Amino acid sequence: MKARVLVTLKSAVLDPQGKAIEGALRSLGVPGIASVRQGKVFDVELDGTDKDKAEATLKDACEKLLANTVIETYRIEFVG
Amino acid sequence: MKARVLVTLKSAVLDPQGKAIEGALRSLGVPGIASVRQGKVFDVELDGTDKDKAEATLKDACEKLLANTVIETYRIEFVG
Amino acid sequence: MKAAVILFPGSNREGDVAHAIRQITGVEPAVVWHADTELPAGTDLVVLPGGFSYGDYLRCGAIAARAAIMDAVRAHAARGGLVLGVCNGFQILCESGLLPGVLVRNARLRFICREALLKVERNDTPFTSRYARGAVVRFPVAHGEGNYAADADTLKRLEGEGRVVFRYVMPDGRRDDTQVLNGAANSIAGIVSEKLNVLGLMPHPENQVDPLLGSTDGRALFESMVDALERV
Amino acid sequence: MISEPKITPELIAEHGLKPDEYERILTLIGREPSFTELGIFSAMWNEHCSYKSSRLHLKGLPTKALWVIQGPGENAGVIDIGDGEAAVFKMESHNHPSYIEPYQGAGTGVGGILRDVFTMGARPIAALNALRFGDPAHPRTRHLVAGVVAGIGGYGNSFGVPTVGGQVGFHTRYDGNCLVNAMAVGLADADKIFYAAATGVGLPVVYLGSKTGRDGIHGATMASAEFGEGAEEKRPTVQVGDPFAEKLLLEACLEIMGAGCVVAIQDMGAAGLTCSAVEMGAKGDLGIELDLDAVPCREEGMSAYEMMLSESQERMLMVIAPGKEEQAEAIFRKWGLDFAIVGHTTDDLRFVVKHKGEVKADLPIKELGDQAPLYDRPWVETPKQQRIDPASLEITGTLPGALERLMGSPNFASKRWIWEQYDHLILNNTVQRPGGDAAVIRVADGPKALALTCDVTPRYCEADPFEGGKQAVAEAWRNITAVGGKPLALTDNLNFGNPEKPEIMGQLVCCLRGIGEAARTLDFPVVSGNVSLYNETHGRGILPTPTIGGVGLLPDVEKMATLAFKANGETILAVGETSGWLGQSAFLAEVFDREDGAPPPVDLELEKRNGDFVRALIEDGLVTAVHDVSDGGLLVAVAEMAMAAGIGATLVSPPAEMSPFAYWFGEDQARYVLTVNGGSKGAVIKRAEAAGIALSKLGTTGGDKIALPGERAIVLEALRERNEAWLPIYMGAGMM
Ligand SMILES: Nc1ncnc2c1ncn2[C@@H]1O[C@H](COP(=O)(O)OP(=O)(O)O)[C@@H](O)[C@H]1O
Ligand SMILES: [Mg+2]
Repeated sequence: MKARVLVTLKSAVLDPQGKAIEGALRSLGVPGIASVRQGKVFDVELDGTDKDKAEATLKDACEKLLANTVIETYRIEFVG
Repeated sequence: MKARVLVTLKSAVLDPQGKAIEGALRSLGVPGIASVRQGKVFDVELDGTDKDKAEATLKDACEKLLANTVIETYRIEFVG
Repeated sequence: MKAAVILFPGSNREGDVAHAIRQITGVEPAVVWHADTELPAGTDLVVLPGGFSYGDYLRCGAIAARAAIMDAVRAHAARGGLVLGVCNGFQILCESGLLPGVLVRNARLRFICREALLKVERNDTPFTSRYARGAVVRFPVAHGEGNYAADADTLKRLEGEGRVVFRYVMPDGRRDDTQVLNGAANSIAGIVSEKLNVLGLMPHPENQVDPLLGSTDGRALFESMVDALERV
Repeated sequence: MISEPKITPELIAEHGLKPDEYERILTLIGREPSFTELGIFSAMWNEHCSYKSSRLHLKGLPTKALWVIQGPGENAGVIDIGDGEAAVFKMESHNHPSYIEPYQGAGTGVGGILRDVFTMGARPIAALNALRFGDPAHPRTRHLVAGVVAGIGGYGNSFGVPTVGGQVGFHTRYDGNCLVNAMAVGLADADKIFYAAATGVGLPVVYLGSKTGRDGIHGATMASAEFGEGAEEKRPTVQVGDPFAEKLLLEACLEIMGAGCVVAIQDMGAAGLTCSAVEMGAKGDLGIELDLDAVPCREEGMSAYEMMLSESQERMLMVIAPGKEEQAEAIFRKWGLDFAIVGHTTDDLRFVVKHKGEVKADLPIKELGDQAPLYDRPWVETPKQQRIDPASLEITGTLPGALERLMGSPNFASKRWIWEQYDHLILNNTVQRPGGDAAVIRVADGPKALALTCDVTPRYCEADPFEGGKQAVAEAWRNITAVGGKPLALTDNLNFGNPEKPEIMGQLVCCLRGIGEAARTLDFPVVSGNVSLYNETHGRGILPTPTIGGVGLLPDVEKMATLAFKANGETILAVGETSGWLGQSAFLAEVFDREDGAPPPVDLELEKRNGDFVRALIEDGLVTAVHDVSDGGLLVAVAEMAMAAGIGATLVSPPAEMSPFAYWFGEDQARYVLTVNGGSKGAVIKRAEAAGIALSKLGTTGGDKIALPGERAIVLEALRERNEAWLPIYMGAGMM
């Protein structure tokens, strides 16, 4: 089974990367971009086909490792 | 308008971070994870409401900066 | 030798390379701001120094590679002018298309600062003529993303054309692709452009020009460039 | 507009203010404070900013010498190093944030201390860090080590300062409170130092750097609060660092300072805008009026309260010279940084904060600092422990076995895995890299150089705070001496538990007395420092850990000494008396799991005599290698010298009456190990005799083993592998 985990900075947290990218896009003349925030995506392959179980596993993975809940939030999505 | 850009490594490219995460999850006792690949996600706020225009802008942004097409591919998604 | 060191926001080894150039040539290099569009008239050598241009955000060297001055650097390279990119400079050269491939995170995912042993694969380049062919030299590395990667065709082409100039080797001088400190493909530490006038390398020759700081193995690289320019 | 909360006893308590402290506020301003004012008081009067528990005792420290340009009280201390140049340095803790979010916590700790140094007008030339983690077996330790080290490296490497030294220790008493003490050293022209004190009325107060967000609001309060079960919930108070912005801020600040635009400057650290503005005004005997509408904000709808307490990083406050606003702004814009005039200086000694046309705070500026509570907290002295008589110890095992055990233990294992993640070579001046007694950084093109070190032995401080405080200073002084430096001044970082407990307060008071006495006797004044209290979890304090950061000067770097043996056949000598002091020794702790007995006493006069003797030998080129003797004793010192060189040693028998274990592992102070070649041996012995310095022969260098009489030989390569192996294996990284 395939899943996707998105880990992004909490909205109140400074995102230096996003800020730098915004600036770069502006100076490259890409118009109409109001803001950019950068996060991480994990494409995960899981054993088995039980979606609930997979979700529980991924939640565990996020809490333990993938996300730093001090500053980040995460979202789990199932692809296809 | 909000959009999401996903930049991931081409499948032929080695992903040491993904590998390290796989290993770490195993040693943390998170079961049932067959593989992990890490990528980047950009949450972008765009001016205006024209989706086609926004898509063109983002494509431009990806080609010019956000993705290194030597090793990465990108995908543009519209959220909501 | 008239050298120009390009200063990007976040560059931080520009002083080190300027120091090396001054020590060896006696001439202070010009410092050129990233937002400028022209190199000083008569520039022989352009240096893209080490550092964390734009914080290394997004990808190392990605934002700097698109800076205004880079068109002038490209033109200089196209004219056959010398371009040296060290560490972040190498990353910028790859991102700007002046050199093939890309530098990704070290295989062990950690920043690494230590002395590396390098084999000089050829000494018929403007950067290595003062070394003996096959010599093993010691330059420090200081990077988190020095793991050279390229697709199989590119690697084959680079090897076929003999464009790998510096390669990481073991203490006995042997190459061992499984033991490379950063995981680089084919143990690649530095490569040149087709016309041999653009060199990108991860290790820092500029930090090794002063006996007080360990060794002087880096001097010959700068001296080679001086020779090359005198020959012109 | 959102209405502000009412001032209730609960709200006051949430702000960390005690009822009597609140009474003090009422008396001072003669009315109930506004919400914003309460926030301002809580920031100014917490332990972190006001030093209310320690201030009284800090007064006893010696802070003056001919070469001291600026002692404690500014962003960093400043000393004269000759030729019109000054060294600017300070150490600061980021313990609590690093425990909660190791990567960002440690990184912003480095960012904060670098800012302290360049705020004074100095370009940072080196960084150090002293780290203490819990028991390696504790489930959180590995995660903390990985995150803290990556965070320190991540910030310093990107900023572009070499991280050249430090200290790392493990002990179960740090299980719930790791320590991250970061030190930065900068270089400036002695006559171009910048200070916080504002001068001139009606001058613009300018905000520079990154934008303000809701970062770390109440961060300064958190840094003074004891940890309990709820620690995880305090998480959002951690800030994300942006070393890239800091690098730009450095360049922009130095550029506008050079252009003569700056009257006064203060970085925004703990309690950001509040502390920096109050300090500028109070120190300069001026009032400050801020208009928060002009503050560059990253988030929508920030209140006055939030702006005043935000701890967003990479920001500065300045008073700009008349007519220089435009020039200053152009420089900041060039570096892509925010620049905003957010207020002006006044002559009424009031601190006035306006937002959206309303006065949110109007307070007496000097009293905010001067009238902060000052506590003479009750304290008791730590009971003295008995001296351990080595003869009373039942020692089993062999000397080689004990040495191998020690060298492979967490506290003695090589810290290479850590310092290889720090760029320690950038700036082209690192003459002595990590791994020696002190880092040596060449100043400009030489021949001058600075020697830098961080030291403390918490076990000693716990057993006897006074002797432990002395020892920390003496060891820093000795490490500088061992490379040939003249120790000039120190910075301290006092990490302790809850000062409201008399035993803990006693540790603080007595450590400070010890530090003061040593600093006075060794002519090694204190020019800056930082206090971190309430390092407790579940009511248990950390080991008292007063980290000392020392700075010394080498007039000629070519004469620097290093600890590696240089050649075969040289004579190994010990300077100083060896009595075999095993109380609180690493030998007892690591090999016998015993942490008891009185720690070694520090004879400061002897320390000075022996050190001056060694320094003179180095200066006159009479010695080939030098290493100070600290924990682990003579045998560890010899082993470190041998391993660094790959040259072995044949050692002599200890005096007949002494236990070989006590002789080789005892931790008597004021000692050094050195090597001399045939040409200088006689001269060194003669000098020692003339000066009345104890000098004894330990053995001869040579071979690839350490040979002790009657013991199996210790193969150097195997010992080195053991020493290098522990940390990478522990961190799960294999042997690379
Ligand atoms: N956190 C650290 N960062 C950089 N260098 C370190 C760190 N910890 C230890 N070192 C280096 O390792 C060497 C050995 O440290 P230590 O045993 O504490 O020395 P000493 O006993 O002389 O004080 C020193 O050169 C020190 O600077
Ligand atoms: Mg030492």
